[in-house]
Amino acid sequence: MTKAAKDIDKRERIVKRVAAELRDGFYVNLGIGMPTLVANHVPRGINVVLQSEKETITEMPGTSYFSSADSFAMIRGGHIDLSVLGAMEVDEEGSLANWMIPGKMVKGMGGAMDLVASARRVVVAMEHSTREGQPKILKKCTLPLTGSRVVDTIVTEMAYIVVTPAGLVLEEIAPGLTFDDVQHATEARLIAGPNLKTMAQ
Amino acid sequence: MTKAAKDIDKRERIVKRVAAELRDGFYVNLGIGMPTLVANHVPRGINVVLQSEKETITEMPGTSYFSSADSFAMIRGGHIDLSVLGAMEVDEEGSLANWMIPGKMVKGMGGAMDLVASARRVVVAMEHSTREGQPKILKKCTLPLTGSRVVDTIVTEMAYIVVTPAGLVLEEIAPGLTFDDVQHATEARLIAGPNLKTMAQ
Amino acid sequence: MNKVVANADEAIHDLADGATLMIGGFGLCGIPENLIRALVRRGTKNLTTISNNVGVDGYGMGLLLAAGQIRRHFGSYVGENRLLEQMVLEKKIDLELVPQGTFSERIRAGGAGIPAFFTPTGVGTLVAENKETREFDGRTYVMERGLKADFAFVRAWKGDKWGNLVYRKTARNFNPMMATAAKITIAEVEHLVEVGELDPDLVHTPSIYVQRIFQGEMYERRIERRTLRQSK
Amino acid sequence: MNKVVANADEAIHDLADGATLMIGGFGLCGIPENLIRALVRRGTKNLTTISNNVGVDGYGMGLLLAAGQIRRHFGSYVGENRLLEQMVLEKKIDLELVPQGTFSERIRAGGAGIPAFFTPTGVGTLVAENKETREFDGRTYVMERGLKADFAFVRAWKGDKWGNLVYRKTARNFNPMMATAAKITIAEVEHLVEVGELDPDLVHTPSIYVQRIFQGEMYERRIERRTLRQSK
Repeated sequence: MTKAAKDIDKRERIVKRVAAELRDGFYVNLGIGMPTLVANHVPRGINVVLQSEKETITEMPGTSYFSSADSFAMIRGGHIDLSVLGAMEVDEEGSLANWMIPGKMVKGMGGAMDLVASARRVVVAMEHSTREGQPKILKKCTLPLTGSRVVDTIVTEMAYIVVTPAGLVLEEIAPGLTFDDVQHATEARLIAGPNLKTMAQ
Repeated sequence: MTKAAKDIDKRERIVKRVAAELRDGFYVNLGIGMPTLVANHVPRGINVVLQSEKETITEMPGTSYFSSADSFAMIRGGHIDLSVLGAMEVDEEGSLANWMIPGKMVKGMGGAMDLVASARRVVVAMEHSTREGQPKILKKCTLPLTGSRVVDTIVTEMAYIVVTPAGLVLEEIAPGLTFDDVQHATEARLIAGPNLKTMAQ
Repeated sequence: MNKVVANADEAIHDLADGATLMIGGFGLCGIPENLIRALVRRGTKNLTTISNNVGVDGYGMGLLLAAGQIRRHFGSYVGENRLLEQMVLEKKIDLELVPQGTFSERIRAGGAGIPAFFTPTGVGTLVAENKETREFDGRTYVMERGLKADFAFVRAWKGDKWGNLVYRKTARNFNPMMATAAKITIAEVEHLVEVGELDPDLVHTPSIYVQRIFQGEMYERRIERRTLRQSK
Repeated sequence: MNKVVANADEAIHDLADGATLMIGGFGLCGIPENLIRALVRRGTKNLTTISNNVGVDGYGMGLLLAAGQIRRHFGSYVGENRLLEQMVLEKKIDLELVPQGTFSERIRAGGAGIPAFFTPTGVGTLVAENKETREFDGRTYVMERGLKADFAFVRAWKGDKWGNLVYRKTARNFNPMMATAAKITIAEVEHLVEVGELDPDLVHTPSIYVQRIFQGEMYERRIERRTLRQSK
C-alpha cells in the first residue's frame, strides 16, 4: 500500500469506529476535517441529528435553522449527546489541544472550546501519531489547551482508549497490534482494560 | 358632575396628556389599567409600536411575535423608548411602588420591575391622590419598591411633574388650579418650574 | 428516534412526587392543558412548579392547586387566583415571586448552560435582598441564577414526530425557554405532523429539546385569541 | 416612522473614525457586503470590528483589512485570512479571539441588558486568564462581559420598511444578535417589502432593533448555498 492509501485506510478505520458509537436519537456535533466523515457511516436503521460547527448545514427532514446564539445555547446547555473532534494533543487527564501553536498559527478556536466544555460526551478522533511519528497522546499537553479534563474517549487507527480517573484505559486494539505496540506509540501510560479486545471494524 | 363622571374626566385628562409625549417611531410599553388607554389617543400622523406586558397583542401591520425571553431582552436591553405605568406611590427621588401591600395582597410584580429598571423613559400615569384623598406623591415611598430612582415624569389629573436631581419640578398645572392647590395635594415638596404653564389638553 | 407517546398519561408515567416542573403558558394562552389534567389524575404530590401564572380558579394550574399537589411555586404574577393567595397567606404553599423578565431569563440561562447572570431589574427592591449586587460601568446589577427542572410541559401549535415545534402568536410566551431547561420536555401539540412537514426556517423549538410529544385533545374554548388553521 | 435610506453610503453617513462595529455573517454566508463596500469607499479608520470571521482575502471584511481600516478585531475564527494572520504577527492589528459560543452569547447579553454572565467555556485555558472564575454547584465557570457596538451591519433576506427582518437558513448566524447590540443597526436586505407583508410569526428580528434599512445590490455569486426565491 502507498503512503496515501495507508492514510486513507487509517482515517476510514477511525471514522468507522467512531460511527459505531452513534445511537438512535442522538444529537451529534461533528468537528471540521476527519470528524465530518463520520456522517457517511451512520449505521443503518438509526436516526441521528447532525450539527456542524457552522450550524446544521445539510437540509434533511427534521432539520431546523437557528442563530449562532441559539446554536451555542444548545451546546453549552448540555443538549449535545456526542461531540467528535480532532486534536493535536490529548493527555492522561483528558485535556485537549487543537487550536493554537504559539507564534506560528493564528486561526482561532471557533466553537471547539464550547463543545468540549459542554457536550455530554467528547470523543477525539485523530491519527495516533504526528506525521513526524511523534506521539500525540501525552502525559501532559504542551500546547495551549482547548479544554481541561474534557475528553471521554480517544479513537485512533491503533486503539480505542477511555479516559478514567485512574488514567487512560486501553479497551480495543486494531487487528494485528499488541498492547506494547500501542504503548510504544503513546507517551502517556496506558492501562489494559479488563475486557481488552480487538477493535471493531 | 357625578363622582363617576369626574373619575372618567380625570383619567381622560391624564391619558391625553401622556399621549402627547408620543413621537413618531417610538416603541412604547403600556402597563395594565389606565396606561392601556393611551393607545386610543395616539396623535394623528405618527406611528408608534405598542408593546403590552403580555407581549404585542394587537395584530397590526408591522407586528411581530416573540418569546417572553426575547420580549424582556428587548426591555432590559434599553430598547423601549417610553414605558407608561400606574403607581400606588411615587417619591421625591423617583422611586415607585405599585406591586405589593405587605400582608394584604399577593399578586406579583409581573414585568413592571423590568420595565422601570430599563426603559429609556419611565412615565407614571396615575390619579394625584388615593380614593381616600391621601397624597400618592410622597417624600419617601412607604410600600415595597418596584424600582429605586427610576421615574422620569409623573402625570396626574392635576399636574405634569418632572423628577430631577434637585427634586420634583412642577412644569404644568391643570386649568383652574394654582401651584398651592397641587402642593397641598402632594406630600413631597414641589419646585415651580421656570416655564410653569397650564397643562396641555 | 421515537418520541411520540399515545397521550398525556403515558407522557408523565415517570413523573414522581417532589419533582420540579416547568409549565408553559401565559394567563389562559398556550397552556399544556392535557398534561395538567393528566397530572391531576396521577395525583403526584409535593411539586415545585415554575410557571409565570397559575391559571385561574378551577382551570389550568388552578386544578393542581386545588388538589393540593403544589408545595412551592415560582412565578411573576398570581393576581387572578384567589385560592393561591389564600394558600400563601395560610403558608400552605411557598411562593417565590420573580420579575417577569428575570423569570424568563433565568429559565433561558438554565437551558443555555449559564449558571448565573447580572441584571438591573429589582436593584434596590425586595427582589435583590440577600443577593449579590455588583457595579458594572457605573450601574448596579443583581446576580440571578439559572433555573432548571426535571420536567417541562409545553404546548405548541404544530409539532413533528421528532419534536420540532412551531408556536402561534402570543402562545409562544414561555414555552420555548422552558423546553430547553428540563431533563424531560414533553410537548402537547394541536397538530402532530410527519418529519419534514415543517419548514426548517420556521421551527421555533428544535427537536433536540423535546423528549416526548403527543397530539392533545379537547382544547377548551376559554383560550382567547386562538385561531385554527388547517394542518397541511 | 421612516427608516428607509437610499443606499449603503447614505446609511453610514455618520460612521466616524474609531467606531466600534459589529458585522454579521459567517464565512461567506449572510454578509452585509453592500455596507462593507461603502465603508471601504468612505475610508473610515481605526475601527474596532466584532465579527465571527473576517472573510477571505479580497472579499467581505478582507477588503476593510486590506485598506488598513481595522485597528482591533474580536472574533472566533480567522483561519481563512492570511493577511490578518500576517498583520497580527506584525502587531498591526489587535486580535482578541473568543470561543464562538461565548462570542455570540456576549453579543446577545450586550443587546439584552446583561452586563456579565458565567460560562463553562474556556475554564482552564488561555481564554480564562485574568478573568474571574467561580464555582456554582461544584463546577467552575468564568465570567464574561456583554458586548455592545456603535453600529451593527446586518444582512437579511427580506425586511419591511419599519425594519422587521427575516433571514434565510444558515444566513441567520450572528445577524439577529448583532441587530440587538448596537446603538445604530443598519440592515441591508435582498427584498425590501411594505409593512404588513411579513407574517408576524415568522419575523426573526423585530423592527425595534433596526434604525436604518435599504435594499442591497449586486450580491456576489461567491455566497454558497444561496437560493433565490421570488419575493411576493
